[in-house]
Amino acid sequence: MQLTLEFGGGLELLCDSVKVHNVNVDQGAGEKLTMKNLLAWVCTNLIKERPEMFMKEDTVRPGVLVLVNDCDWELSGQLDTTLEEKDSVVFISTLHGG
Amino acid sequence: MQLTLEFGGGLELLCDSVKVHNVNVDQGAGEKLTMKNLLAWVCTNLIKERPEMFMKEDTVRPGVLVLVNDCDWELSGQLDTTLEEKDSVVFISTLHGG
Amino acid sequence: DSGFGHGLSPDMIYRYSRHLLLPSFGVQGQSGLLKSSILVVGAGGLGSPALLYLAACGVGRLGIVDHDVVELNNLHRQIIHAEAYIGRSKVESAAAACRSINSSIQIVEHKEALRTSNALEILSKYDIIIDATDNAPSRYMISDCCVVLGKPLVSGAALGSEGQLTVYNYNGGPCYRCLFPTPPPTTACQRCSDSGVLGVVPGIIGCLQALEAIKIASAVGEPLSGRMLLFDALSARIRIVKIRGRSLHCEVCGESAAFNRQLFQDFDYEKFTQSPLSTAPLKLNLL
Amino acid sequence: DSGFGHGLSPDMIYRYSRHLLLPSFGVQGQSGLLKSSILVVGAGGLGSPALLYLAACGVGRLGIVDHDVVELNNLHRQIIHAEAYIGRSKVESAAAACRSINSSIQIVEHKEALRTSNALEILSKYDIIIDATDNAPSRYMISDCCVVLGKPLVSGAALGSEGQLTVYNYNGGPCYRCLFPTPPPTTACQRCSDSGVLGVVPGIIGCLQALEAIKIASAVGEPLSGRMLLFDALSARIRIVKIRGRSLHCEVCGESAAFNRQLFQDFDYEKFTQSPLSTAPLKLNLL
Ligand SMILES: [Zn+2]
Ligand SMILES: [Zn+2]
Repeated sequence: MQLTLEFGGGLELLCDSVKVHNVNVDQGAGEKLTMKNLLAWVCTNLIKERPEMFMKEDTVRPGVLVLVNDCDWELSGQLDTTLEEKDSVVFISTLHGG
Repeated sequence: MQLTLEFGGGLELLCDSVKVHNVNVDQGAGEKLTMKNLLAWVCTNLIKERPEMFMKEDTVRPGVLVLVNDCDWELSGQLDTTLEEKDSVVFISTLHGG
Repeated sequence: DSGFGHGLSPDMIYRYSRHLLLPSFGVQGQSGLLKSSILVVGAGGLGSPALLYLAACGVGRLGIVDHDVVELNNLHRQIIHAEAYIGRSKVESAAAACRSINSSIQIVEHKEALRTSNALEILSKYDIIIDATDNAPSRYMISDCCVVLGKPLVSGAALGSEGQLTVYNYNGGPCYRCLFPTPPPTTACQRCSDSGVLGVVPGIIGCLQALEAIKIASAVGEPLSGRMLLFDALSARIRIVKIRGRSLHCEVCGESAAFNRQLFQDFDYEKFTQSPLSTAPLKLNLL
Repeated sequence: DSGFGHGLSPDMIYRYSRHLLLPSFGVQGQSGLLKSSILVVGAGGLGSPALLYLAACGVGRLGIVDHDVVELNNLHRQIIHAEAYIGRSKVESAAAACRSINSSIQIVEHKEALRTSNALEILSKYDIIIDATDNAPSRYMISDCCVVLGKPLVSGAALGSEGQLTVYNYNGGPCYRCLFPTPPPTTACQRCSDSGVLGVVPGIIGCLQALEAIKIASAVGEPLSGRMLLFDALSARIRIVKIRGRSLHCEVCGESAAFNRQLFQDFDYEKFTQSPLSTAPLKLNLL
């Protein structure tokens, strides 16, 4: 499944400072890809350092907003959100500076 | 065919000051809807005053940018651009103020 | 002639004529601004342009809170402060700049750090609050205080080459804690003084904060509530995304929340976020 | 120590430390800025924030062109001008403000209207041009001059509650005439003085112009060439759209274009657009 993943607010530093990743994520035949599956895939394939800055227990750490097709994942079921071909997923750390 | 049409840069004044129009444009069965057809439809159905501020001869007047799915229509064939279900079309007048 | 019964003097009509000419804003929008009061917390990178535009556009009463002094390394982005003010209070400096561009509005100087002990009193005097601070505990404190007082909060942030903007606690929308119930780890809370910031990025976000406050004060347009603007300066990309609404379970604004003035005053925001509300000026070890 | 061989003095290292700390900008980006020269045409609504941020961030030489004087009805949006400068030259006023926030850069005052007779000479002295003017003939003239001289042009515009931004003539990208070969009818060319403008809108666009110029000068990030930013303040919506590339048939920058310095100097932009390059201050008939 083709997805566009994007990291911002400093999270890109965990993936070689690359913000936009066009990826192909395999799922089992007939199986749905959920955000829970995607997080595991991201941890294995994209996060190169300090995974604790991305995950805490089985979800993203506090202070990270997750957007599926420009929409807060709280509105689509968080970890249970089902992804479709060409979806865009953004992981962004909230900023405090000024 | 469901389309989202948007007018900006002052062109909304020609359509009762409404910027975003969610419209349903009928085309003949099996026929394609082109930008040429859409312009005619817009002139008949949305432009309420001063049509010369929108059209000149068979196309938009100089100074109007046309964007089909956030992309300049020069890149998709101008009047010959074919529209598809749920496309977004923006008509925007260039601004000179500062 | 006092301007269509809207209390605009001839001088005001002339000064604000480009707002009055604008059909979507007009005399009504300008009157709303002139009657409103807005507090900007932080006279730094975000506060500089926000304050200048709010003063210029005719907000009736404009408050500035900050405890800091102007330093040379602020000036690359904090455009409200002139070199002549280095070493002096940021509030005095910002207030002088605002008065120099609009002597007809009221500017209120709060030369102190915002704390739980003074926040309720200071914020209660204003209609709209702008969070232009630079640290996590201040952001929780200001949002909680806005919930307790029922004030809309225009929140901006900038770091590196990115910026973020939204409106909290407006018209049934979410508060800061609805989005971020648990504070991030302190290692994720960098400040501009630690990590650097492209100076014009807080400039853009601060201008957008002024715009959102103007829209709320004048009751014109749709404020950025329930939505968040994400700005990436280097790639020139801007997203406006839909965020969650008010959370029923929010500990501060939720349905069964017991949060009130007393709990606010007793809350330890530094302990909660494990970071200080303000830091001593950083000694730069770059060299 | 003169800063890693990049010619940064200790004062500069301190002043620009938040830029130097930023990995994506750093000493190299700052050196680029310090060595660059940028001309801002128009010290009005767009020019005000653009000039302040360009001065603050350390552009080596900053030029300002304008022939106008400061008026009270400018001040709701032209935040670079203080009340004390009403009746005086906008260029003098803007230059004084820029110097007060950064005395270490060079500010050049061009107190004259930009015309075909002086444009080549003035623009040729700068690396990057910012169009912060308010009328159609100036926009054609500045773009054509940039093509003749091979200079990138950061173009912004604002009217009512909307703004637009793009970079022309950069790295093989389109010029203004590639997009707009035929001038619009004069009835479609409203100015802020006629139609009004929400003051903070040119503020936001002017900041974004400074950002684009900074990116080009420092060779950091992707400038907004071949793309255009469309901003709608009241609905808080921003689009960044893809626009056409350089047109082979463009009369000024196209493959077989014969446009040159002489043709530029002889071109009548007022006749071409049927509107004047500058207007006498409008006598307001609002009342
Ligand atoms: Zn809440
Ligand atoms: Zn061209």
